Amino acid sequence: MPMNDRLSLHVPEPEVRPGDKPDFSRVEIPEAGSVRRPPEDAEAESMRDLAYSIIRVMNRDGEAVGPWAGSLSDDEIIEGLRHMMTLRAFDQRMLMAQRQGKTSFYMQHLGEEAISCAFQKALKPGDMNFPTYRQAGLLIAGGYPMVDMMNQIYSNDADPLKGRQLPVLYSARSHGFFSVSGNLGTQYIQAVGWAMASAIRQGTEISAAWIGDGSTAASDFHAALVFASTYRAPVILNIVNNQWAISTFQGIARGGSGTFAARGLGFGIPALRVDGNDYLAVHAVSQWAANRARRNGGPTLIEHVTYRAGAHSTSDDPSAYRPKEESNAWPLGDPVLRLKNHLTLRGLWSEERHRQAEAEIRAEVIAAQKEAERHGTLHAGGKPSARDMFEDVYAEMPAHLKRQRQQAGV
Amino acid sequence: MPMNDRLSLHVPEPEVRPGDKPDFSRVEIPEAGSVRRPPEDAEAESMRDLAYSIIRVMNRDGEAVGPWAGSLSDDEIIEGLRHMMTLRAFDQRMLMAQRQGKTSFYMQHLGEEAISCAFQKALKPGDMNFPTYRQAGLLIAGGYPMVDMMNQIYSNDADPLKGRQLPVLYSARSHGFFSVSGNLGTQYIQAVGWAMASAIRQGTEISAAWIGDGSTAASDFHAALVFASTYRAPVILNIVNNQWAISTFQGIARGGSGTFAARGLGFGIPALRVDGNDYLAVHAVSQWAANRARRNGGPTLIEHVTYRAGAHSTSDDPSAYRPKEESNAWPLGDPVLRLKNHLTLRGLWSEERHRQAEAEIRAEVIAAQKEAERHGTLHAGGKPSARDMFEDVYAEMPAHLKRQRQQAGV
Amino acid sequence: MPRMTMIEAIRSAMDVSMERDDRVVVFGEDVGYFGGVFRCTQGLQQKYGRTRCFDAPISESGIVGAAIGMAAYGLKPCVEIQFADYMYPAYDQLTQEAARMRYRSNHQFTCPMVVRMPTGGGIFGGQTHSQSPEALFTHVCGLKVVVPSTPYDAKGLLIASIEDPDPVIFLEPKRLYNGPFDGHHDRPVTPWAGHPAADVPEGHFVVPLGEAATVREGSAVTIVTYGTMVHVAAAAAEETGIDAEIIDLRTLLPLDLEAITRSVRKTGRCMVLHEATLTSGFGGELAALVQEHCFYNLEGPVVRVAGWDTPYPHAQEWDYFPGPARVGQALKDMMEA
Amino acid sequence: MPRMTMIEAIRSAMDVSMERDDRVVVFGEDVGYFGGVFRCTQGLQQKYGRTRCFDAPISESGIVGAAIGMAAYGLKPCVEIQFADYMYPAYDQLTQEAARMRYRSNHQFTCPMVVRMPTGGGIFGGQTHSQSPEALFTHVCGLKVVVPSTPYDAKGLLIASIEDPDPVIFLEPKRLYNGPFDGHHDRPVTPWAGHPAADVPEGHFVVPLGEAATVREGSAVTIVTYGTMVHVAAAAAEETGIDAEIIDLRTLLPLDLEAITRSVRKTGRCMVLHEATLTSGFGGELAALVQEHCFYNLEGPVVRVAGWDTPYPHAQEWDYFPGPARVGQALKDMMEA
Ligand SMILES: Cc1ncc(C[n+]2csc(CCOP(=O)(O)OP(=O)(O)O)c2C)c(N)n1
Ligand SMILES: Cc1ncc(C[n+]2csc(CCOP(=O)(O)OP(=O)(O)O)c2C)c(N)n1
Ligand SMILES: [Mg+2]
Ligand SMILES: [Mg+2]
Repeated sequence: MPMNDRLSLHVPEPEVRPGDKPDFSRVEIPEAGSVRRPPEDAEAESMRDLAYSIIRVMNRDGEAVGPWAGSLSDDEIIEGLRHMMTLRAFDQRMLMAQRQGKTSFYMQHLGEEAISCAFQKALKPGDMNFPTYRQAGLLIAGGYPMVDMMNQIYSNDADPLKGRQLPVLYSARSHGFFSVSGNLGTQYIQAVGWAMASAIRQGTEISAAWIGDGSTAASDFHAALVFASTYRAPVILNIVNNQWAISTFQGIARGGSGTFAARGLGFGIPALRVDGNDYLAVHAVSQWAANRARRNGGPTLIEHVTYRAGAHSTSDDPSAYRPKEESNAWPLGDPVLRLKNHLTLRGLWSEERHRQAEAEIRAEVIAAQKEAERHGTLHAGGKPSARDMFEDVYAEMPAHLKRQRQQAGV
Repeated sequence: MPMNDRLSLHVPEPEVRPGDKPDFSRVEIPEAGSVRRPPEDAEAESMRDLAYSIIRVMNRDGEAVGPWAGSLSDDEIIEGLRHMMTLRAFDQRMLMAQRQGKTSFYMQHLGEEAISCAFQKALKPGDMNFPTYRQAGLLIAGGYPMVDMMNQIYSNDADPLKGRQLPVLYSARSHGFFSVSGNLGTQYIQAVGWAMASAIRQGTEISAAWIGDGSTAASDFHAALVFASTYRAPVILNIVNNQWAISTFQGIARGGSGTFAARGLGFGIPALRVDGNDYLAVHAVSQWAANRARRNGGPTLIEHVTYRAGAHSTSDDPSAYRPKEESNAWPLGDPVLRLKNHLTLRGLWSEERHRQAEAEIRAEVIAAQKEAERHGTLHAGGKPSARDMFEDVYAEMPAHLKRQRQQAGV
Repeated sequence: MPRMTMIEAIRSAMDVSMERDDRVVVFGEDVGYFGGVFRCTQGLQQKYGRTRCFDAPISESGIVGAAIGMAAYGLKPCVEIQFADYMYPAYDQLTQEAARMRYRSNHQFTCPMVVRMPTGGGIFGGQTHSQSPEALFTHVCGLKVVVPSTPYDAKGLLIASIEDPDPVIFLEPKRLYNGPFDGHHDRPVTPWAGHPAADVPEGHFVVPLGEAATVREGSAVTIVTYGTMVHVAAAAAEETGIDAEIIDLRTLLPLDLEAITRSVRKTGRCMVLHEATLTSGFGGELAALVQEHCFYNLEGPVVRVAGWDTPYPHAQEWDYFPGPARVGQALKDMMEA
Repeated sequence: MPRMTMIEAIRSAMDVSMERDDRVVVFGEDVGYFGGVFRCTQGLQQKYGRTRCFDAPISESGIVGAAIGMAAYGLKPCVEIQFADYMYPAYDQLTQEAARMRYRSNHQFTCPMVVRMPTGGGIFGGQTHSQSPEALFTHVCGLKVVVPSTPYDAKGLLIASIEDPDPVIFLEPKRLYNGPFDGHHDRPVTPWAGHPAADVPEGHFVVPLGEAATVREGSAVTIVTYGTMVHVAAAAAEETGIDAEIIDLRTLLPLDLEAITRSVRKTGRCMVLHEATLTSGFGGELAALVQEHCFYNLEGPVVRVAGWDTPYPHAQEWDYFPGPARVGQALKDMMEA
């Protein structure tokens, strides 16, 4: 603490900027398998340390080790790898489609595939995610048809949302995927409300809230923690810390707290930090939290530690604010490669099978894309009608909207 | 944790309701003098325990003990007692005035006098409080004329706020007292902004934010903690936990966290809990935080543990939601009595002097009241003009307001 | 038929709704054990239990945000904001989330909920207990906006709102809670007891949303108004002897334009009256619509009478409030023009 | 004179202001090192240092709340909300705090600050990157509301706003950032370069708040509008050959009523045009005022053309946007009526 008699403003800055050498030396990474696994019904107070550590399952060699290992069967792990590969392939095609002018906007998941793909496998039918724009893995792993995702992205005449929403702001009630909001943070408290409703009705369904590191600063993050803590709502409060909020590094939202998970401590909510690039760890921790919630143990906060390897969106160019090589330097590696290595080490996978799977997935994605494009793209082919624009503002169209629709001549 | 397969909603309830016997057995109260005093520049991480304890100076016998004792001279302590007595007398007169119809509304401090009175003595000229409606002790202890407070309460023709504000929503820039808002929570972040401004300008002034236990649930509480943590603003973040928010007990806002102070932990902000009915403890802790802020050590969160012994406001009757005797059962006692005992024990005060002081103070308050009433009360005598209603909406009155003022014929 | 104050009518509406439909839940600040600072929810927790009626933390965005999640689940939350002046922290959830849920999800998710809030001045509440923010909701498509002026309407409209499939902002003129206040603040308080609209059926009934009421027939001028101002308008008509037709909108969005235009075509004159601040108030919309639809019937411009463009002051409350004198004068001016 | 886009003009206004007055500070999401998602603050951190231009957490209420505290201290914050669609969490701070600080403290504390936010559609931003919430501010006394339509005005108005003693909401039509868009979305983009109002002085100058500009003289009808719609109105006038007088309000609150009534008295017809949702939009206020002040000059009702009462859709953006065809048709209808 400086001993000036004049005050000065502290404005946090990332260690490096474009031109500098990437530096993640400040990121403390515990050995895989080294973090304890408390019982699912342990008191929140007994596990405050977990908010300052990182739960990891796969070690450098690709072995699954420690108390959090073993939450999935071999087949499930292979399926998990395919989901992540599918999400990555999907992203690539859609990025390209956006560059080709087939849609206005896209947001990718590069480097973060494990989180939403693994998490979804901890949920059951009837549970509800309240996702942000960067959790399409919930849909992919949940078996939602890719072609419907693409129809939404293209705003074409088969778009399940009738062209009303920005690309990637999906909604899929049937698949436990709440309508994504363009406004950050708002859905965190809605997820808590949904979980409260389930508890009020003595139901069995739980919910999952999603938010980015940057958006934890939003007001509704606080509302969610207050309500979840007070009413012990059966909700999993996920924070995806991918180190960046557009051009703003996580230090601006995190401030002086060591971690985002620490935010839970002030509410008596168990707060676990997990290696978000470790599919097995994400699943194990999510399962722990889901079990706890289902047993009426209330909320759990999970900070998924990862890195946004791509641009924020197709409107963004990260080379303007961070070193290009930073993503390669990220010490937690690539989620797809790591799970591939794990399976290969265990003789369940191989280079050969991987290439084959890649080809199959590519073909699937391309087939879906072809089908979607038959329904049109943003500027060509079929599109939702102007009539659709006037529907669903209310359950029943009021007189003034009918008048306007008539004026619009549709 | 129950093991139902059905969820259920947890709705916290106070231990007792009207008709029940008061029960504060859950309130853990450490011995006076038992809580350590970290150096003013210690790391926040090194004092997390202080968020779960209560710093106390005066013991049962009235002795000042332990590492937090000794922050004030004898004269200052006597002055402190007089401030609290003044505030209490002021409250009594104004409650009566409200009952007599001389104003519309009043809010008292009964049982909480130590907090604002002692805190103010840790500030310097130029510092700025962002108070709620229950910190008039900041004005009393800061030497603001009582008659001006009364003029505000009466909305009379000498009201410094021209009748525009609800009674007790004072504003006194000259005395480091920011305009009180009727909207809860909003000023917490404003105080942080003010402190940031001081740091930006490399000033020396610090600010103090104030909020009630119930209002910590408000969104702007979060904004304040985020900004204070990120920019290390020279601000003292006070939470006055008086156990109640109108009819709602503190468990609804606090939820599963052990204490309100714990909220600071997730932000890396030092969080101290203090016996809010102990004038000496409040002063010592406030001084510690002020010194830290002045040395560019950033924010401190202080939870003042107290009890709202009176009604929420003149519109409220607490016997509808809590046992009448609860306030007598409050284990931290009465702040005035406790400081009186301390001084008496030390031979600095006596029953005699106390009665005399009471009489003097009563006379002062009554004199001020007489003077104020010469300027009018809400429904009688002088009042601010309807012209005043149109002023100060903007620095310069725009045409449409001039037109309206003319229409109003004033 | 029992006689009810507006508070009792509102309480009865929630009671009836909770009884009939166990998806209806009620929460908000101080609404649980205590029954609300205006006592509108008194007894509901005792009757329906703590999970159907409970206290909420002081977080308006939390209250509304949680209600949205509950509505999406399938409940029908009816929440209270303690004063309309405190709805602003929830404004994001109300306008960006609740209002657009049906639309943006192509009706996969909907938001059948009611947000009740006391509105208006006249109780010396100053600038933070007196506001009338209806125009901030009428500009938001996807919301419905309701303002009752009598116990009967309050109950029937509130039940209709709770049963509505879309989010409803239910503004309760707090100065009408205990009596039909006509703006004569210096006269003794009139209780509801003697008023015909205090005859309120015990059980279930609805006053449909979107239908205005003609509360006074007249031929000289149409006064379009709602809430407390309905009673002020009636007093002004009585006192000036000007034969005004008074339309109580009851629902502002969607609006019963038909009822307004029918009357203005008849009278040829129109005053729009509300307590909220004039500029960009809902009166602007009303005046714009009236001149658009009845231009060739109008004998003079539509006149707006409203609160001044200042915050609602404490001491000068009755200078601010558009009472019967101001309304009466404006009526006379209109007839002379 | 340098030629500037609207982005460059806005940046230059902040640069000039920061240079002249070291109490001016700039912050918001992504505005520091990166210079803002629309690049309006590019280079300011590099030039004035990190304590005068910095990144803020994603908390709009925090940004505005902190700015209020800073303004009370004596600074002049000029903050950015990334999109107007995201101002709602700050709506409480803006309307209940900033707007009333001078009033409630009897000018002990004031709030000289500017809140900039990109507004309007036309970039396929969907319902959360396209909104025009000006009416939610024009209803709030104590605020000023500014909407520029050219680089010249943007710079002069922004400097005036920063120098103003009261809080100013500065709405930047994002579709005008890079060119004078007239609504013909299917034609090639026109850059600012060729436009006379892209001639913007390098240094200090102001366009005073509260003064409208007559951007096209005409005799047949008055079009009262602002922002992007100024250019759409001009296109519609050109294309229909109807001799419209176009008033660019520039400041909505306080309003230059004089400029409007002068023109309407001359032309006898008035169209009010904005991109925001029709019902309870600022057009309602404008229409109400025009009929009130010019009733006996009007040959027909004031006509409002505006966005429909639906959220701003993604795919149907151009069905929603009140483009030159819709405006032109309305003009023709008015002339025939
Ligand atoms: C209320 C609100 N403010 C600002 C934005 C603009 N915005 C969109 S994404 C984004 C960054 C979010 O960062 P983070 O929460 O870390 O999520 P990530 O994109 O990294 O997944 C911002 C500021 C918004 N959508 N909503
Ligand atoms: C935003 C907002 N919501 C609700 C209210 C109404 N209200 C006034 S005081 C109060 C209780 C506050 O309790 P607490 O914060 O504990 O402070 P205390 O009164 O105990 O000092 C409430 C709910 C308000 N003024 N502002
Ligand atoms: Mg992020
Ligand atoms: Mg309290």
